[in-house]
Amino acid sequence: METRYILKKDHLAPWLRRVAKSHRVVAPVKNRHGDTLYAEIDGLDKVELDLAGQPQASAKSFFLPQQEVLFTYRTGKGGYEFHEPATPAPATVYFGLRSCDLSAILYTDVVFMGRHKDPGYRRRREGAILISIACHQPHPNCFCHATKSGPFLEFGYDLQFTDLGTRFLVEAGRSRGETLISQWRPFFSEAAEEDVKLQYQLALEANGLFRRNVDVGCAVRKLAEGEVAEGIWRELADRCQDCGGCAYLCPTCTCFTIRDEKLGPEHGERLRCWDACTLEGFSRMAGGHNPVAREQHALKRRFQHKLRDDVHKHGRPSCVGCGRCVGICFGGVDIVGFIDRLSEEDLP
Amino acid sequence: MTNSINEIENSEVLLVAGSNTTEAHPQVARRIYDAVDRGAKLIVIDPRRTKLASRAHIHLDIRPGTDIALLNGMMRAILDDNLADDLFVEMRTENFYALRDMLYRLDLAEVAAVTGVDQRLWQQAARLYARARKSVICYCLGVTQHICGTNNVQAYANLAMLTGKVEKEHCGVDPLRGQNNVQGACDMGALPGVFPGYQPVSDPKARAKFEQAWGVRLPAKPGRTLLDMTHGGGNGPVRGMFIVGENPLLSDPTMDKVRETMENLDILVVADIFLSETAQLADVVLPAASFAEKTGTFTNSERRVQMVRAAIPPLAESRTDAEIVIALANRLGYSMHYQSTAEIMEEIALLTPIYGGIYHDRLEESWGLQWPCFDRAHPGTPFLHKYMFTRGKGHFVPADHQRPAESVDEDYPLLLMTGRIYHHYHTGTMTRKSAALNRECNEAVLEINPADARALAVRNGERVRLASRRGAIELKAGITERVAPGMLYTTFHFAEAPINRLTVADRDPGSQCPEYKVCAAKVEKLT
Amino acid sequence: MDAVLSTCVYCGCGCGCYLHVQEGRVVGSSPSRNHPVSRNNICLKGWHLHEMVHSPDRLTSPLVRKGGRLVKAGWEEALDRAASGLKKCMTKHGSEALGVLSSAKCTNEENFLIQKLTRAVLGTNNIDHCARL
Amino acid sequence: MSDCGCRKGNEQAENDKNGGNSYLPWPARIEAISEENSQIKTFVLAFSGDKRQQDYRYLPGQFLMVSVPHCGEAPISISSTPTRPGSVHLSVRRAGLLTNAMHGLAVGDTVGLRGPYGRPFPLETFRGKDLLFVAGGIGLAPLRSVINHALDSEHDGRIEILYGSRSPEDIAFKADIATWEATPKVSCRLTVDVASPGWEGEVGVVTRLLPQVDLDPKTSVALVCGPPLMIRFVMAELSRMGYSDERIITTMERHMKCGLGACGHCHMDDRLVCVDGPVFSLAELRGRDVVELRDKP
Repeated sequence: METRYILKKDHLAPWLRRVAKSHRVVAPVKNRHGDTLYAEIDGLDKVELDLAGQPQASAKSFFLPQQEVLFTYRTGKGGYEFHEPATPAPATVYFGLRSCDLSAILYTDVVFMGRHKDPGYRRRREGAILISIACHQPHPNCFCHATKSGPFLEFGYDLQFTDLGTRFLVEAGRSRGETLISQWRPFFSEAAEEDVKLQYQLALEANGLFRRNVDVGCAVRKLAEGEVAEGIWRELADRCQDCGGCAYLCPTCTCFTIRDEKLGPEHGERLRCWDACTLEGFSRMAGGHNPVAREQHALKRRFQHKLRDDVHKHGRPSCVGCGRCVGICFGGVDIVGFIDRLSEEDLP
Repeated sequence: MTNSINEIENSEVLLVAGSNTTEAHPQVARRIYDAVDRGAKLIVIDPRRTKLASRAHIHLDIRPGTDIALLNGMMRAILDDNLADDLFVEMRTENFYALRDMLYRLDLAEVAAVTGVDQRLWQQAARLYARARKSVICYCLGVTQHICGTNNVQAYANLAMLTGKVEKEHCGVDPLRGQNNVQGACDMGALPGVFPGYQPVSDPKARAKFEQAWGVRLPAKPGRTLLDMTHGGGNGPVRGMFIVGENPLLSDPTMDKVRETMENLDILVVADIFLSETAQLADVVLPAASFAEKTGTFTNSERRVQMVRAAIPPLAESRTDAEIVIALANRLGYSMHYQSTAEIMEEIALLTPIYGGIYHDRLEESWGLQWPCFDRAHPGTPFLHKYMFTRGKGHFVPADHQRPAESVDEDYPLLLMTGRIYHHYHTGTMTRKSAALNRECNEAVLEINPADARALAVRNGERVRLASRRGAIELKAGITERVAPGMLYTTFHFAEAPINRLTVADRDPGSQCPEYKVCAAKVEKLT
Repeated sequence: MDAVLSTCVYCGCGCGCYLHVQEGRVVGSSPSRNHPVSRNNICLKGWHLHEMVHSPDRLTSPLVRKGGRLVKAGWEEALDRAASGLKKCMTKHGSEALGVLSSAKCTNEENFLIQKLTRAVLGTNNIDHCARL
Repeated sequence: MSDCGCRKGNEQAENDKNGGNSYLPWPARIEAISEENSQIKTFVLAFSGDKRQQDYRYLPGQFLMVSVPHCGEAPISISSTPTRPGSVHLSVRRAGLLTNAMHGLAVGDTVGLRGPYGRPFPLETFRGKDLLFVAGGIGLAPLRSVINHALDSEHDGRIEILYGSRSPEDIAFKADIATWEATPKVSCRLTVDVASPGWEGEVGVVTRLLPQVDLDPKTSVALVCGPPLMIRFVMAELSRMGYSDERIITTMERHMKCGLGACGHCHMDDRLVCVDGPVFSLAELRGRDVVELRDKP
């Protein structure tokens, strides 16, 4: 059994302050408008950490930015040359990641550090230490218990914190996490058996607090067997209003586009930006032909990819149950509604 | 809007008129979809089969410009079925009898003929609207951009008052404002007849207040409207212009006339973030900062005044419009000094009763405040007319159907409407600079019904010539059932296909809104 | 990276949008979750709000017409030229011959100043904007 | 990597393995341009530096991501054969921004290239079999690579080429066709949709040529490339003729941004054309939602 530690809440800020001397620290911060966002902390005293609520967006943009410069280029008489900008990827401690968001990073690792080695992603990911916080109060739209990506994690984290009231139970999953503890060992004491029991109790309770009961397995099975009626795809497509929001907000949607931005007659930038497979221009080819019939299939790719193709490829769906897309769809057709609809079909 | 956007999702009946809501006001459409999913009934009045219309329980696909006739028909149905809110009419309105008499004289067969809508359909819609407890009307430029725009609006107000669907939460008449701060620009008195807060320039008391505050004599005569200024031609009344962030060359009707005016001015000063089509004609172009580079407030469609915050300093040598105006004023011999835009807002609050309690520090601590907000203690007003019409009792103004300024004939047999699409905004000066939006849509498309396309032997995607009595442009044809036979639709976002070369300049005498929704046109195949 | 809450400029809905800033450049835009209008989603225009800000087509310096062409100029020159042009026109034709178009894209504070300039400085009520277009 | 940060020559595979930047294009000079028809040009490209050029390896059916200044990147299939080293040919039809800009380039200009990417044609399975090529328009480009590869490597079966064009003026790769026609064991049949004066050949869609082919479906392989609709009709006809799904091979065109299996644009049901394709047998396409197989594309 791995060693478990206790960090008193009083010691959280002092410990983080020390960590921040050698690392950039990113954590969920509640801003003065009341929104919680993952943000770079500069000065722990200036911000309000929010370890209870779910940040409004995942940590995706820290690893796959909404827009990044891949290269600058020059063209003209001197030839056509691409230069890689010097973008620093400082060693970063991500503190207070929700379980769903950490699970999502494990998935994006597969996309960008598997067969294809994405240089930018790798640079940012290799310098990252992931510290998650176990959720005991799921957000109303959450269903990570159904996608097995929370509320408490069993692997994948460097450290996992569990709030035990006056103290955190800290579990080290990887050596990088262990290092952060051993470097400042005096802050940590070994966990007692009742601490571990309490965590177990909290995990059980958390699992009972989900308000949504989402039958992901049913959707996975139906998609695998091609049992989704064409009429459902058509209805989804008809309601989709092209905002791209579901894909942009989704912690595991990684599709991107690459484009050139001309900055002058002889120079420019090659940018990589988020893209969404729900958009018409995503698959449209030069000349106008589109192999995807959008009027019928605007959302088919996205749902199939998450609930069928990734199950086939990686053994599990790539939806992490964070629920952020629930209620944000302009046309009212989020993935949870889709899954619910498939499972309702089976009801008598 | 008299309501808040979020009230819409709790309405029981939604009547959406002349608004392509899913494309032009996505967040309002989001609430409408929500409401319908919860069981609300949706009535759409629109000549086109928009995305929203295709989800409507009742789609009244009237001929463009026949709203009044339809509304009169609906109100008559309400009287016939005894569905009027008699108590409300009695207590809260005036001039009902004039309306009633007009409605009883109405020839229902003629209404059906004029609107092209089946009588049973509009009667059904009227009953639905009148019977629900919470019915809301949303309308947009499809109602106002007609020569009878003011009467159109009044007709919708008549309907709401007749059934008592005002002065209550989830009930009301909501104009959806097109541009991000068009509400604010009006509130701030960027209009020829009123000071900030709609205080008439002709009112000596209002004038005295502003004269005292600004230390100068102020003109009493209302000024010229936009079209008066831009359509003067070579020898118009206006000889010098200062244009801030507008592109009248593309947005105003009868483009060639506007160009003539601009080219013949003694002086044209334009402040903009891009070298717009209008700026290209200027004598002096001043580079302005974008919204991301300045701090201030916008007022949205639901009258919510909220902060815009500078994320970065002004790019390159650009300056905020406020800095530009201040510099100009000082050069013109009027001393103007503000430490911050918050200080400007303090002056607005001082002089504008409906903004009387709006200060930047309050906005910083909230999601904005909805006017009227009279003082610091006032919480703002989520829905208007709560206990009282702002002007006292609601006044019925009966109106008759009025023929559009232009009608089709043998030479110009098709009826052209113009509007917006989802991916672009206004004349495209900003959205056309966005790669993602351009990828989704980078070309004006002329929507044409399959039957008309067949008759003209036009194929989908083919470039065609579109002409009116004033000019012609070339653009791509898109064959779709969204438009009825005999009708055409396109957008005004694209400088390559400047549709306002074609549109009519006839306008509503009250609102001065040009009739962008009706223009006789013809389509020709390019050889 | 900073996230600055602002208001979207692309329609009258008025969504609360965060502008994400990195090294002086706006590199992203995302919705506010608790804002009463945006409620954690914005339309495609909003999600790409940042793309226009750093467009290479942005005007970077004042331009003044010389010999029929618009050429780069300094602020002092441009403002002088603008002010003297307007003044000359006012002297020659009177205040009534001046017209100002404000903008539905400018802030309230700017609109207020523009109408103040028109009324108090130029001495006319000839001010409007494209509210109806 | 050179000091300017540009990838010079073919360190692609090495770089990918060693942590280099897989998105970095390297410069290639346009050595020659031949105008195949009014819409198609073939660009002969060589990397700066003989060594790099010599070491460059690719296989028929693969494609390159091509950068043209200010236009971003687009996938273009290679139309030359690796058996003729010294240059790479890209045959480009005017379609969008990038290809139109490319048509405006001249000899001596530079483009950026990265790749080769994608799964090539299964050349090893062609041994001892007769090859039937069916192409429409620009679809001949990737097949040209296989045809010339087969000729250069002294393919031991017969070769039948069917090629459909819109009009006689639109027939591309005329020089190649002339060579093929003069080669024993190769037969070449052309057809046009619309004849013009002087055309004495076949008129009609390319499927009309299929009955003229006398190859045994049991001992031959059919390779098909062209517009989606053509692919659908030809594949259906080949099936009717007795070609098994494994022996009908096509190559697909999709919008692509990375070529590396990450960007998602080229998805075809559960497959990514850039890494799982672009070459697919009909057996691999069956049962998938593919526009080339759909009844109403």
